[in-house]
Amino acid sequence: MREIRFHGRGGQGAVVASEILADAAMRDGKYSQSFPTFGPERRGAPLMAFTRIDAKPVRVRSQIYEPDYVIVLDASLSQSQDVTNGLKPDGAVIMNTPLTPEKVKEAGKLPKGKIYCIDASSIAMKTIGSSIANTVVLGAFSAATREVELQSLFEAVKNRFSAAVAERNIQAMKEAYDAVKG
Amino acid sequence: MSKPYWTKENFPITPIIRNPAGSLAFKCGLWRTTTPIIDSQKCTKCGLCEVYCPDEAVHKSEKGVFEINYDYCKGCGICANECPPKAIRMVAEVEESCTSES
Amino acid sequence: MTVAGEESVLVAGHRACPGCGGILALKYALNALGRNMIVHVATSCMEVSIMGGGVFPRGEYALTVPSLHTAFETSGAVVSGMDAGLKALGKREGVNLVAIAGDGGTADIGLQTLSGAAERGHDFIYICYDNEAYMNTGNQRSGTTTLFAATTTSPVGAKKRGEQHLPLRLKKDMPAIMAAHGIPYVATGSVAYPGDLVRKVKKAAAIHGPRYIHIHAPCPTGWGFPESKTIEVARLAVQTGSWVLYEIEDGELNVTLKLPQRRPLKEYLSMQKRFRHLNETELSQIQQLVDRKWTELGLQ
Amino acid sequence: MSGNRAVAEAAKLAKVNVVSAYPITPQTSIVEYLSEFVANGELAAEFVQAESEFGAMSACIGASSVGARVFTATCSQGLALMHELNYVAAGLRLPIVMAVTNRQLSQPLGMWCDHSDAMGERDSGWIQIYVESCQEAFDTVIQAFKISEDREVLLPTMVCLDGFILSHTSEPVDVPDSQIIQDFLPPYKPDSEYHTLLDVQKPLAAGGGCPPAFTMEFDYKKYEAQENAKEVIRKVDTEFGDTFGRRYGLVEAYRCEDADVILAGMGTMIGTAKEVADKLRQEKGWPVGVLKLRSYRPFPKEDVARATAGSKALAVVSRAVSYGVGAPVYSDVAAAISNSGQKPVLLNFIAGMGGRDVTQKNIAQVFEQGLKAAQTGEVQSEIEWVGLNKNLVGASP
Repeated sequence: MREIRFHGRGGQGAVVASEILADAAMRDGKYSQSFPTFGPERRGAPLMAFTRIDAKPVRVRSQIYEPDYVIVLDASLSQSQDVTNGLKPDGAVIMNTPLTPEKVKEAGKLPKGKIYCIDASSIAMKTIGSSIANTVVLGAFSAATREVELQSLFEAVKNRFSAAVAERNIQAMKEAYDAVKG
Repeated sequence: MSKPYWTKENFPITPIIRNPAGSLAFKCGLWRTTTPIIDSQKCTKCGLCEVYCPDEAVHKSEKGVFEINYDYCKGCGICANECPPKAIRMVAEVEESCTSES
Repeated sequence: MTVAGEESVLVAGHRACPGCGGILALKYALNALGRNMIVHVATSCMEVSIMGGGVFPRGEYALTVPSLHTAFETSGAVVSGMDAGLKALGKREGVNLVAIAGDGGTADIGLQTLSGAAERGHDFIYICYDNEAYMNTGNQRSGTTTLFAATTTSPVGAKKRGEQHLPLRLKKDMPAIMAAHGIPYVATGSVAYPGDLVRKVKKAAAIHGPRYIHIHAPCPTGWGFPESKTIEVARLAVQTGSWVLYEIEDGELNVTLKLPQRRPLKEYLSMQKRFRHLNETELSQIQQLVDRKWTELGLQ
Repeated sequence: MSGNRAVAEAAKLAKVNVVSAYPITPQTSIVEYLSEFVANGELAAEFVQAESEFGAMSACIGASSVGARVFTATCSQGLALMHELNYVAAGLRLPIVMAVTNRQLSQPLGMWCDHSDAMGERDSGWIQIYVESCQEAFDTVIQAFKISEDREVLLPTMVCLDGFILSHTSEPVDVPDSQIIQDFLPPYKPDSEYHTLLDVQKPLAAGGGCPPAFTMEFDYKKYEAQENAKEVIRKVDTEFGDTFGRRYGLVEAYRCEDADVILAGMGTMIGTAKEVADKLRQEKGWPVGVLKLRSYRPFPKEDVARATAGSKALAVVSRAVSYGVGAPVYSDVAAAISNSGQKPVLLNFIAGMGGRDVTQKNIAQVFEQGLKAAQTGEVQSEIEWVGLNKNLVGASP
């Protein structure tokens, strides 16, 4: 089983991203589950969302304490929060930031795990016309981890949004995917 | 003693009474302690006794006179109080049977 | 002998007390509406009288129409549900939905569900019979108990003078509350004026939406007057100006009984034991409140 | 889709006539979805947003009493506010279906999951079914109408899903074709000769007073209907399984046949417990199993006794407290096996109160204590609060 934790702020689409990832995993022929931090949603406040992906039906209903991957939608969160808390030693972090992994590590906020950086906000602004980078980061996640097929993410996005919005998101995801794949 | 109303056959699963106007079987006139008697000589047939009767116990007969159904009259005396020509008098149950003058 | 006319809704053999004002209110209102009706009766004297525990053992049900009792404070919401249910099933046409409740079930505990039903615009007629206290439980004060009236929970003693609510006012003005909901029809009625009441009920029946009729219904037992005087007391309430007969149709106020002259309030109050402790000051305080109400209504 | 979405989709496909509800976290999105379905014409129903949960249940009773198929949803304070009317709905024998997104009751104020709210209604006469997954939530809402409307039952049903843990979790849900659901669940046909139906053509008085000479008989009839419900739940579940390929039962005994230690519980903790049981069997060879109590009212005494017949220790986990005595699910399980002749050691656990996560570690701890009890034949403490921060409250109570 793979457990993924999203860090974002209210309004940045972390919950939607966790659901799209779960949907895409199903399209890959796997089983999945996604859920938000349980509580009141307030715009701007830090929040988390979670996705579980497995080859067999997901039965566990407890929270995720030791994620395989952490996705950070807003790099500024790592200033105030221990976003890698509980991250498995061989786990990875996918972070939305214009900085390089080296710079991020220098800042000293991410002590463990492999780091993938993607300037998702810029891509989102350019391609989608908004700074909401939730889907963009998923494109990077696909490239970095191979846990989900990019095509399945596209299908999940098409299922979620109107055709025009989906098309722009798919463009952005493709760009992020290529950027990480290098 | 009359036979029980509810039996295993008709007892419902929730308190439902499938008996509209079933109250007609209930002779609430037995509650009465004073009895209205209509003096047909004084009666002007205005019908206010029927209008104001809380117990639906006053009705106009086919002959056009107002009659009291003592099965239902509880003896409140509103009819006597409201009767414009004072054609209704109230008598105590113990003194006079309700059927003696009607 | 005829006991139930073709269109009678309320029939003889009910268990209301002798001289009951509440059952008279029901007799006029329900019989005016005819039998295409579903009724919800809130817990009250009337519920007990027509479908209560004494009625059940021999099925002595005193209506000719379908009726439901659920609880004390539910009337507005239950008729909302009936309205929605009948609409959804395509059975709404031609059926009057009527809610019956006492003053406590309306102005106190049931106000929230009634307000909700009125605000949502459900199609129903609400009949409140007002005997100015909780009579079913033995005469405890309600929101519509008249100022200074003695009840078992607003007794007269060394330190209390009966029902005392501040600032001084006659009683909770339930019809005004309903009118403030902007519903199409609000009316007051009295059991002493059945012609006026029946006309209002029939008018209400021809309108759609929430309709509210508040009927003044004296209680001989609770108010302390002889059973034979129910109509007389009710009439005096109107003739002294203590209870005003009016209707508000689409926001338009129309006083349906204009008095050339009001009789002294004392004539009404002195007939009732609940007011026998009143002194001249208290009497004049009530009189002033009645006068103020008349001014507000644009009468004398 | 989320648990709430699954519930709303099921109500839509059940072609309910009336939905009356009042918003409360975490139930809200159920009524948002349903009002959306009504607004865009997907569901031909009347939606009444009442002025309170009290009004919502009153309106549900009104609608059901004129023959409508009725659905609502609430939880926590809202369910408590309905309390008076829940007894009325059951007493009038109205087949209303309600989703309960289980949430704690104030105080302390909180919006997180435990079963305190529904426990407060367990003796109201409603059927209560606790579900484990979003799929089961969907399937159970469909089943609930068929169970409630069965002539042998005619009682309302609560479909209980853990607040947030299920209501806000998204996972795959198979939504069958509308026509197949309609074949399985035909429109509600109230029988005016048998139960509450207000129809101007057939006047009757319903819900009026009843003196002591008759009241106990009506209570008995309700009790009898709950007993009947066991067989009806089984029958409906079998038919559902034949049609849709999914079956749940009154209880689900997971690896209980050869288990020395059985954990009994309700709701989402069951999924986690199954996972942990598998791990413990594989990694440590512990003979552990899980008993999911799906139908809590009626309580399937016979099924519980049968499923636990070979066990040495039975660890009951309640997500609710019965103050002054222990925990409700424990009491019911203990009563169920009291006359069965079997004598497993009974362990009483309280877990997951007010949103406290029921972790895999917690579950493993329960199994471990169960195993000790099975070996020694003794329990270490009369009641154990799992996951309690003992630093804050001192020693274990």
